[in-house]
Formats: sequence, C-alpha cells, structure tokens
Amino acid sequence: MKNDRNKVMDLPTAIRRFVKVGAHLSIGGFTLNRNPMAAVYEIIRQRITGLHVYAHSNGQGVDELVGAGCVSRLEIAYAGSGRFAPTGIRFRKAVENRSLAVEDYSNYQMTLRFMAGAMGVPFLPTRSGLGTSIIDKWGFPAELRKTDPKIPNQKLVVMENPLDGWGDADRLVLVPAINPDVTILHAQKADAQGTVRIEGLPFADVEQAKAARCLIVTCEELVDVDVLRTAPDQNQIPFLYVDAVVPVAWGAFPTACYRHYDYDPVYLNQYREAAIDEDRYRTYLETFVYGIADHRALIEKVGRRRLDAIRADTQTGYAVNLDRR
Amino acid sequence: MKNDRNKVMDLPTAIRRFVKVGAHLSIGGFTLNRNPMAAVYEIIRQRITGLHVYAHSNGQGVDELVGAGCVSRLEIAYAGSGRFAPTGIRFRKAVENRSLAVEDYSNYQMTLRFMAGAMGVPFLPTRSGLGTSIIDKWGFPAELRKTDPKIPNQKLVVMENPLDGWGDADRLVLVPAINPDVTILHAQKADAQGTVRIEGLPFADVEQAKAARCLIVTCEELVDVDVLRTAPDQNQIPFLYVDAVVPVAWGAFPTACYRHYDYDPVYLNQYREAAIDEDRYRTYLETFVYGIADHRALIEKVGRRRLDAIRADTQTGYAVNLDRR
Amino acid sequence: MAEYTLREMMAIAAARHIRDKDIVFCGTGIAMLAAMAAKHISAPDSVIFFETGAIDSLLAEVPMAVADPRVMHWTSVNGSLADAFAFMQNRSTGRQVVGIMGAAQIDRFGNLNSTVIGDYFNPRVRLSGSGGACDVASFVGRTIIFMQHEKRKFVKRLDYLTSPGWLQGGGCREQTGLAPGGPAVVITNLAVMAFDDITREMYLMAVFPGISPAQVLDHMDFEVDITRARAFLPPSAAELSTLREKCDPQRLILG
Amino acid sequence: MAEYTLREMMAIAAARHIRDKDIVFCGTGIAMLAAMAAKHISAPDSVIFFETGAIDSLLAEVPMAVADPRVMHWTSVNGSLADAFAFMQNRSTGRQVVGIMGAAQIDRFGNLNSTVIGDYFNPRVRLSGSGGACDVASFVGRTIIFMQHEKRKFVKRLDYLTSPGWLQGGGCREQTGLAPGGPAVVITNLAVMAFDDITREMYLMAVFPGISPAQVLDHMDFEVDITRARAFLPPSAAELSTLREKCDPQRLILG
Repeated sequence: MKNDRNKVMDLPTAIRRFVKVGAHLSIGGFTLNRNPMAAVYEIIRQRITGLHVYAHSNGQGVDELVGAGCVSRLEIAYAGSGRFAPTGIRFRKAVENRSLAVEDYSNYQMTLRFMAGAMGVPFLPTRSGLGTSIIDKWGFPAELRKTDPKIPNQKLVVMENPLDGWGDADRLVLVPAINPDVTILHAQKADAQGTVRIEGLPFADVEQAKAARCLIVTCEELVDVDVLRTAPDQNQIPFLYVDAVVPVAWGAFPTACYRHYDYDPVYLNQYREAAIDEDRYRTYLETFVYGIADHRALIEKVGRRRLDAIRADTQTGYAVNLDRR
Repeated sequence: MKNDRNKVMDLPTAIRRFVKVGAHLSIGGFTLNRNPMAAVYEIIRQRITGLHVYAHSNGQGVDELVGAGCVSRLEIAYAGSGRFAPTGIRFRKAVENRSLAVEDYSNYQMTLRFMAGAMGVPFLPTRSGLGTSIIDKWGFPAELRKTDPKIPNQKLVVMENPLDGWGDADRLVLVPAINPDVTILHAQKADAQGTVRIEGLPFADVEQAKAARCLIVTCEELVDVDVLRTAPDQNQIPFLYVDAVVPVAWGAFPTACYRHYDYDPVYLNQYREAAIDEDRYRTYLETFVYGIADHRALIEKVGRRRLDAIRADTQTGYAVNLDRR
Repeated sequence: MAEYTLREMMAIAAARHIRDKDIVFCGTGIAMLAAMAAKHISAPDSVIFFETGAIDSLLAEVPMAVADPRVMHWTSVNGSLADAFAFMQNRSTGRQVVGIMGAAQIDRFGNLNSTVIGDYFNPRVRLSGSGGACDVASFVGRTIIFMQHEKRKFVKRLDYLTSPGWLQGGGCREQTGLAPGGPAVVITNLAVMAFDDITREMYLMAVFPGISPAQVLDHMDFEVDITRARAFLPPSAAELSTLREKCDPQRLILG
Repeated sequence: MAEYTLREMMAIAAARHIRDKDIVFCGTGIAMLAAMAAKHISAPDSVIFFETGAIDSLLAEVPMAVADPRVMHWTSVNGSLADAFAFMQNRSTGRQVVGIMGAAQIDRFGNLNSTVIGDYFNPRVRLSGSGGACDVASFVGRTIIFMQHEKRKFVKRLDYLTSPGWLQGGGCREQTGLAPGGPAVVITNLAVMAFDDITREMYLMAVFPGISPAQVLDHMDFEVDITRARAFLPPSAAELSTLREKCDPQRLILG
C-alpha cells in the first residue's frame, strides 16, 4: 500500500518485486547525473529482459540497460552521455543491428508525456516539432501500436487550435501520456515512509515518479522523518507515490549525485572503450556487473583513491579540479 | 528589461508603472494567506478602475479590490476567505447588483489556465467539470468575447479524445490560457535582481508569475543575492520573469505570511462587519485605505500589541494559540 | 448516554465513513474535524491532504481555511495547487481519495450547487463558487457530503450544477467521461443518506436518534426510498472526547 | 597577429553574435564556450541557461554535459526540464532567447538533422536524436548553428528533419505554426553563413582568413549566394586570452 509507514527494502527484493520481464520502465537522472545505476546494474544481474523503456535524456543507465540486452523497445529523445559519449555506443549498435525498436521524441515532448501521465490526462499540447520528421516518421509499426494495449494507437496527433487561434497558435502537437509500470530514481534523501528530497536539478524525476504505477526510490541517505518534515518546502515527492525505499550509498555511481559525488571520468572513459568492442564489452559486463555481488562490491572494486577523487566539495557540490579528460 | 540587475522600486511607482486602468490583473496568495495586500491597498488608493481580474481562490485581496470598485470583470473559482467570510461580502453585493461581470471556473481549471499561459500553449486539458453548469453557462456575453481580443472567443471547449480513448478518457475540457498584463505576488524573500523565494505553500503563485507579461514581487525581506544563490533549490521564480521588486514589511497583512506572521482575526472580523453595511464600509475605506499614506502607516495604526499577537512562532511558522474567534 | 451537539454527531457520523489508509481530501469546518477525528479514532493510517498542496499536515491547531498557515507545518511536501489536483486526477492515486464536501443545494443523484441561488444571470443569492469542489467531485474515488436537511436544499432541480455527483444516475457519470466513483453518503442534521448501486438514486440509510423517516421526507423537495432506513448508532463517549479534546479544544468549529 | 586554433576562432565568431542581455540557451562543448566567452567579453549581462533547468549558473568550471553538477552551483533557480522548456515556449520570455546548437546535417533553410544518417528505418549511422534541439529550434527568437563545413553535412535533402529551421523558406515557418524567429547564422570551420530576410535561404556572410568563397562552395552539396561575402575579422588577443584563461583553462573543449 502506498501509505504503509515503512517501505524500506533491499535492492534485489525491490527489483524482483516491481520490475517484471517486459515491464514498461522509466529511470531518473539526466546523461551523466543521478541515474539510478545501482538499480540498473541489479536489473542487468537479474537478467530481466524485454523491457519497454521511456527516456528523455536519461543517459548512462539507458545505454547500459540496452547494452546488456534488457531492452526491446525504447521511446527516447537523446541517447548519449555528454562529452563522454555524444551518442550512446551500445544504443547505436543496437539500433543499427535492428535489435532495438526506437520511437523518437524531443526532450520536452517526453517531459510532457510524463507530466500528462502524472496529471491523469491522455495528452498535453506543445508547439514543438511542427514541420519535423518527428511528426511524420513513426518508429513503431502501426500493427504493434494497434495490437499492444499498453501503447497508444498514435505516436502523436497534430491538431488545429480549437480556440480560434487563441495564444497565437494555429496548430498543436498532442503528445500521449506515459504511465510506466515502474519508475526508478535515485535521490539524496528519503525517509522510511517514502518522502523524497532531491538536491540540485530534479530534471524530470518528479514527473516520472508521479506518472508511474509503481515507484522505487534508491537514496544516498535514509533519514529520520523529522529531517524531511522540518523543511517540507525542500521535498518534492510525497510518500503517497512511493512503493519502495532502498538506501544505497554511491547509488548513482558512475554518474554524479550533487553534493555527494561527481561522475567518475575514469569509469565513463573505460566504459566507452569497452562498449565499442564486443569482446571488451563482454569482459566489462562480466567484471563489473555479472561477476559482482552488489553495488557495494562495485564501489569497493573502484577503490578509495578514485572515490576520494570524485567526492563532492561541500561548497560547490561537485569535485573541484577533478581531472575530467 | 527582465534582466536588469536592480529592479528595486517603491510601491506607488511599481503600481503606477505596471497597473493601468483596465489592466488584466492576477494576484498571488489563497483566501487569507499571502495576498499582496499592500499592493492591493495601493491600487485602491490610486483609484485604478476597470480591472479585469483572474483568480482561483485568491481571497481577501480580491474582495477588497471588488469592494473598492476597481474591478469590472472577474474570472474566478472561489470568492471567500475561509471561516471569516465563506462568501466574499463585497463580491456578493457586486454580483447581485450587477456591477461586476463574473465568469466561473474551478480552482484546477484556473490553475491550468495560468499554467497554460506560463507554458506558452493556448489551452490545457482536464476531466474536471464534465456534465456541470461550468461548461454550459457562460458569464461573459458572446459579443464581449467576440469583440474583446484580450479574451478568448470560448469560455472553454469540450473535445472528444483524439487519441482513441488513450488514458481511459473519452472526452476532455480544454481551458484557455491566461496571460495577465500584470501579476502581483508577495513573497518572503527576493533579491534586487528579482530571484524569488516563497516559504510554505506556493499555491499557484509560480504559474501566475510566469504567465504574466509584467511581474511585481513585493517581499518581506530584500536579501543579498548570496542568500538565495547559496540554496537555489529553494527558489521558485528566476529573475528573468520579474519586472519590479518592492520590499514591504507586513506586506501581506491582514492575511498571513508563513514564518513571519499569521492572519489578523481582529482585522478580518472588523472587515466583515464593515463590508455588510454601506456606511460602515465607506468609513472602513476612508479610515484604513484612502485616509492612510502607505502600508507602513496602516501597520502603525494596527499597533504593536496586535502585531505581536500574530507574530509567527519560529518552529511552526504561525502564531501558536492565537485567539482566532 | 453521552450528551452531544448536532455538529458533534455529524462530525462523528462522517468520521465513521473514513476507512484506514484512506487519503482524505477536506475543506474547512466540520469536514476537517471529521477527518481529524477519524485519524484519532478509527483510521490512524488515513492521510489528510488539502487542495492547497499540503500533504499529511500535523494540524496541531484546527485551520480556519485550507490556506491557513497551520496546514503548512510538518507536512510530507508543501506542494502547489497544480500538484494537489493532479494527484486527484491521476487515476492510480485519485481513486484512493475520499473527498468531504458541502453545498447549498443537492439533488437526488448527489449533484451539488455552491455557486448561485436563482437564475445564474439574475441571481437571488450569489455564493462563493466551486473552488476545488467541482475538481474533487470530478476526480476522486468517493465523496462524503454534508448538508443541512431543508426543502430548499434538497431540491428537484439545482439552480446551478457546480460539482458532479451521479449526474442523471445509472451509468451517466462514466458515459459523460468522468472518473469512476462518486457520492457515497450525505450526512445531514437529521439523517445519513446513501445512493443505490444501480440507479444511483439517493435513499435514506439511517436516521438520527429521535428522528422518524417521515420527518426526513418532510425536509426534502423530492421523494426517496425510506425502506432501507435503520437507526443511527449515537456517538460514544470515547468518540466525543477525542473530537472535543484532540480536534477542536477551542471549539472554533464545534461552536 | 595572434596565433589561434580553428576551434578558438569558431567559439569567438559565435560569441560575437551574442548581444548583451540575450538569454543564451546552450548545450555542451564549443557552444558553452562561446556563451561563456560572450559573457566575459561583449555581453556581460547576457544570461546562460540550460535545458536541464539551471538558470544563470556560476560556471567556475566548464561543464561536460548540460546535467553536469557544475551547472547547479550558484544559480538563480534550479528548475526542472519542464520549467526550462516552458520558459522557451512562453512567447514573452522565449523570444529573448538565443539558442546555440549543432547537427550532423543542415539544408539551405537551416533545418537540422541530429537523428540518423541514411534511411530512418534502415540507418547507416544512428545518432543521439533531438534531445532538446527540436524544442529550442521550435521555440526561441533566434539560433546560432555550429557545423563542420563538408559536402555530406551541407546537403540538398536531410535524411531526417530533427530541428526546424526556416523549413521550406519564406513564410513557411509561421504558416506551419512555429514561433517567429529561426536560424540567424551558421558558424563553420571555413566561414559564417546567414539567411536572407525574405527567402530565408542561406548565403555566405563572411569567410575566415585564407579561405575563398569558391573553397566554401566546394564544401557544400548546394549552391549559395556568395556575393554578400566579406572578410572575417580575426580573434583579437583580448578575445583569445579571455577564452583561454577564463573559459577553458584545462582545454577540455578547446583541446
């Protein structure tokens, strides 16, 4: 029940309970920041496949899920991790060898789709994309859309403004709501009941959380209810939306977690190097995901020295003068 | 320019510059909380008339603007101030004697209308109101809507779901965007450049602010830029939306300002008593608005004893054990 | 037997219809007292939230409005109006919500008027308007309605339909495009009314001590089925002391 | 004359097109450097903001992505994606925004492709996709575009139209329902291109030192007007030192 008082559980349990084969999934974060990587690696370890993933620019986590073969369908705006991988390498390979069905949207369109799901309306309107191939070219075959009740019959609909041109708009793009079976996000703080506080940019995490049927929150710190309730203005997600609270230190590693740690350039570069070569990528998966018990083991493997290098400066929230080449 | 570095000005100047006769206006707050009352009283003192006001449940400020004859048209969801005046007394009189044109919506519909204005789309969809008189009965005459380019031709539009029933919705209500000429809100903190921090519930202030062509922010405290920039997660309105920053202590009085002061039951009861009788109401206006130089003078008139009684407790943010009968 | 006022009995009657783990939307006044009482008595895990965006407020003192600073203290989140209504329109969260509301007029299908008495364009009495009432009535799983039992309030035809109940009854509500769910009970100064599962028509469910079904009908402008009426179990001493001491010691609302 | 690299010249060329008080949307890489340089050189009151919701970040260190924690420090507001794009779609704020972007392909009307090379359903090369590019190109007052000047990138026909420029030229953009405004200049490794006010067709505005208009045409798959071409004023020592010392001392982007 969404208003149980204690939702704390361990990661394998949360993933096993809420992320089923073929589930419709969305993860929080943006490119190389606050991806729920511990959860992503656990999904890969549990070899959950056939996932239908919704992403705006969620980045590293999406590329790793795709690379490990967990994803069969992807609705996405941007598949990359900034300077480390302008185009996600495993994503690119999967699309080019036809092992992944892709539907393209823009970041705002995906954001609005999550927002529509959160608001309980079938669509939201925008001017974005008029005149582009995003409107004309539908990645998912029409039959798939017609036969699968979990996705809408239309990728989107272009409509004349029914309000006589009000708002200087003749025409609008209506993007369909998304209600994922499960959303997973990583936050700095949560309490056992499920109230969540994200520090720094929230990206679209709040909309993704509220649109989901089930919500798993992994957090750096599990805090006492008093900590969050004395400053509720700073909390974004009420416990009423949350199903599982999973404390995982370094849970976003190798992506960043503002005020806790920076992204790890060493890991991200090593990932890129591995991702471009099939043998090296298999070795990467064995060494850093399958061959490892849990996220704590990965963090221990990474080692104190690198962790200290990315530890966030208390003033700026990131690792000042980190070597990011 | 919205990105001038110093937008600080006094209240009479801000009102004179941005609130013209016949302007389309929206004010922040909700019933008896955080109404920009200093600005409301200044508008009344400057005898600005013919205002077209947009409100959800903005409360005390709206009833005083209506009572003083500043408002000719009102689009509103709820005209009252909680237990002190379940129905705004001057509002009720104005409607019953036909001196005020009213268009009725619900709170969510009005919130969505401000949100649509902020987002730059002509409408937003909702299920709210299907089957009600809010859909059928239009308060503004059709001619008015056709002839006035500042309001849409339709109060709202009911539309079949163009996405084949996606989201279990057959039918939706599209509510038209609002872009007020000016929005005025009262916040706890702002800096000279215009970054704004609201403490406690923001109500729909942020949407009203972003929907407006011009934005006046009155604040309890004008703070140094460092104060707000060291914790930007707690700020809601970027300076890029703001035109005027006006420091006014007790600027929401007699409504509440969380963490600063509670609403003043004495003033609100006295207002109700005055509002029901024409003579007493004229006296009220003379004594507490026209006959007074500025908000500071009103606060001095109210007097230390009553101000101390409503001063907020630092822990709870309101005046504990205040006599509110 | 314990002494109690009518308002106290009505608050407790409503509190009894709140189930544990319900998410309770309430406005000001007696509705808020009912929600607070339920939390102390029968539904400790129910959660109170307000259309203003406050979720699970501590409510150490009774608020005088849904925007009272007292609702902002010790919440899970201080959200916005947009957040609060989206929570109710969202199907998975909205269906868990029970809304408590009142009105000036009600019809046989639980539709409510809180906008105007007389012609909308030529009003005899102008009221406050919907506020969030229309939204809540459109969205949530079920509603509990407070009414004064008078002929002029239980009317054949509303002067204005502000908040949708079962509309014209039967499956009409869903056909119109509203969320499943609707009015559950109406609590008045005389009785508790409910709605038939099929026809969605109002019927007399229980009468308060000393009230006869005939008296109830005398206070209504339309007929309802009284054959299912049973006697209402009076408030217990425990219920009353909780309501008085824990919810409204200042008697701001109980009077 | 000062020594400089091509990247440095391109960054400065873009910086010169940013006016004081412009609100600058930028992505990562050279675009971000150009925005940072402009703020230090010619447009002190320009404001940098990112699609991720960070407004007026301090940028003590150059971010490696728009979600880099470095954009979150010392902002006016740390908003959401929804806030950032609403700011651009909103007519009164959006028209003040200049967007800096890049792409894999561009056509004569400044339409961009960053999605796929080859057939969308049978791609030769799959790229990252729109991200926020389509949104920015749809909403903002004007855009500055970075391109490598190559035949395969300046194409007659895009393989996929990701971000709308002037579409088919003339008044086509407004007729389609997009906001007024569109591509202003294209900055390449050879020249600066602009768009005709009436036809909205690309023309050669300025060539970089040592480059001839003919050479520029050799690197394009379509013809453009070269009669308006003038020589490009090389970066000054002051511009260069600002770019190097203030914007990217680690040469993370300048290389």
